Amino acid sequence: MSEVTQTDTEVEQSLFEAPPMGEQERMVEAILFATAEPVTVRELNDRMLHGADAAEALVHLRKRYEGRGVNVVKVGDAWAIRTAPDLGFLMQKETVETRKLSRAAIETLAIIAYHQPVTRAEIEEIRGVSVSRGTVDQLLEMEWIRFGRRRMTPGRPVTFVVTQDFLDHFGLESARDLPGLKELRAAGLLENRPPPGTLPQMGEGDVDAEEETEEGQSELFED
Amino acid sequence: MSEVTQTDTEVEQSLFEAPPMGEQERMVEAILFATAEPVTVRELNDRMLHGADAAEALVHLRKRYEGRGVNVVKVGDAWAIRTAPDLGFLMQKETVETRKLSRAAIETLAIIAYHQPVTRAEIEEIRGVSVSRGTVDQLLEMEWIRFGRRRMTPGRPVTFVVTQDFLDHFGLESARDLPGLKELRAAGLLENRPPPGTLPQMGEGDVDAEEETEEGQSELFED
Amino acid sequence: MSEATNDGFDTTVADRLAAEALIVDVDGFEGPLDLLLSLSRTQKVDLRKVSVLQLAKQYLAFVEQAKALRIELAADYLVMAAWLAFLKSRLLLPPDPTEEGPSGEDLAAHLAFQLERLQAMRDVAARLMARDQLGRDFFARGVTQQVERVRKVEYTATLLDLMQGYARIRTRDEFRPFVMDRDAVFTMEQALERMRGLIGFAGTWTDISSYMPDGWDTDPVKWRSATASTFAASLELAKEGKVELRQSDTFAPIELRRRDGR
Repeated sequence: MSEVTQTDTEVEQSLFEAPPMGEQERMVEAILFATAEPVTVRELNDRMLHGADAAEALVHLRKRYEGRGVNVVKVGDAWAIRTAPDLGFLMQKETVETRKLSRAAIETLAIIAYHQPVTRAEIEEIRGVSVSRGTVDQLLEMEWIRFGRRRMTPGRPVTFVVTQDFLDHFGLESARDLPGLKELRAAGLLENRPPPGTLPQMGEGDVDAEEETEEGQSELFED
Repeated sequence: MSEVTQTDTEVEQSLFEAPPMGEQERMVEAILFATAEPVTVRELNDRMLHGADAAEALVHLRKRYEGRGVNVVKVGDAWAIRTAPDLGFLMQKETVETRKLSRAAIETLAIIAYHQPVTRAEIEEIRGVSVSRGTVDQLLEMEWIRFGRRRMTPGRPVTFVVTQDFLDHFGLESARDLPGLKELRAAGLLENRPPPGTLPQMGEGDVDAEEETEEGQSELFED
Repeated sequence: MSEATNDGFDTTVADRLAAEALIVDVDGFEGPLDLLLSLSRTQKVDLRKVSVLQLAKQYLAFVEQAKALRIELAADYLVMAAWLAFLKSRLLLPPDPTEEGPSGEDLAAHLAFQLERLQAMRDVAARLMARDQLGRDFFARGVTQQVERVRKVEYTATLLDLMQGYARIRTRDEFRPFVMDRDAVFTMEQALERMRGLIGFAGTWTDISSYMPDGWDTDPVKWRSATASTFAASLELAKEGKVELRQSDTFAPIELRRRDGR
């Protein structure tokens, strides 16, 4: 580098005096806020006036935002303003949708609860219809049922049992506490005959393919 | 309301105690920093925990950012963080080329802002020429104006009003802060003076000029 | 152009420039009101003090000039010219008390108001556009964090749902014996079939209870069913004209015999 060039640079710099540090801090703050990408110190210096010291301004700014709702953070070799980690939850809006379990799922669950450990084939035999994969998967996912021991019968089928979560949800100490058929009848939950003109459906019961069979059956009983 | 219900409510509220004001300020700060669009106090309260008072937190936060590189600004009934206007020169990189508005569009926009809610016929009466569809469409598309209530006059013409985006774009807290609004009103220039007798109708005749007067405006500008 | 004579050149250029200026101006104006506003500026006075009479004269002179230069003016310019000519005459002539309608002064005042209002709107429009603008002078957040919407579906069921579900299945099982319970039901068809075979022998009055199926008298449920169906079958047979029925008294036994002559 020649001396002439150096002198030129000096002259140029002295023409534009660097703004006071407080002002530089404001500038860095505004740039970090408005820029979509993290900004490097070099880029900050380029965008600010000659003689600015973005590195120092960043030290001050970082301190200023300590403990605030947003922080000045280093991302690689660049800087950005980011939401304080503990407030991340504000950026999420959880909407919980409560849906009633389908009739197929309730029946499957009931059979598992009353007959556990029970195989899929047994569930199907009791329900009189095949049990869809989705129904069992849903109950497994909800952690209301889990796999029990395999049956020591040909094919060694898996069995299903209810979980502690299930008991907790239904306020039961054990599956044995489930009311028996006699009690169900006493509670009016077992009707011997469907009321005339109605199908033997309790609750609203969402119609899925499996239920169609049932409806078909119920027609047999009413003539 | 019965006493039981009142007690219930109290119990419920005490379960979710509002965080201290300093914490609420941080939350508001984080939310405003995270969003480009202004956020209403209502939405802030919804996103913060139960019992939060975003309005109060905003007062503190606004003060905190006074004179900083970014400021907390009010836009209609919402709030946003914006860079300080004096630092715009640093942001050339971020500047979005906005479509240059035609003179007709600018005048139409100003008339809507100062005379809102205003019908197309009134705009035409003021400008002395018909307003092209394209002009209104452009302003609608930019979301600087929107349809207001229909006028309860023959033909039930639609009115136009300016939007929150408009206020945000021009850094206005409310339409009341439009420059020169008071002077214009004092000079009677925002009145819709009916032409004496018969005048050549400019643009489309506005039949209902007499009934309109200022009642519409007062809704927006006076509180 | 270069071939034109000096004289001809001068006149044509002057004419042409004048004509072009006017054409450009008319094009540049947004209607007669805008033109009037421009003309009023030549008076170099506050718009409130503008002389509408003078303005009308200026406008009419402008229109005359345009006509002389064969510039086609839009209809609204001509409408305005006609109206200003009318206004001018009203302002110049002493008021005629027999004349109806607003006075020349009223009309002039309204025109002045319109001009002032248009000018005011232009001024505030300029002030508005001179304001700091978002995305030009001040800026919104560069990185935005959208609020993530986490949708969580929670399935619920109550113990009652569960028990009802189980009851439903078990009830279905109980229905099966109920189907077999049809054994305890003696249908009318069964009764008819039985009686059709027997009435051949019923030449004399016989109690219909004697047509009851064997072995149905032990179980009261079966008994009831068989009685009902036998009675119904008897009525059916009577309707068909195959038998006659009689009952001597209320609650007395119902008797049946084959109807002869068939």
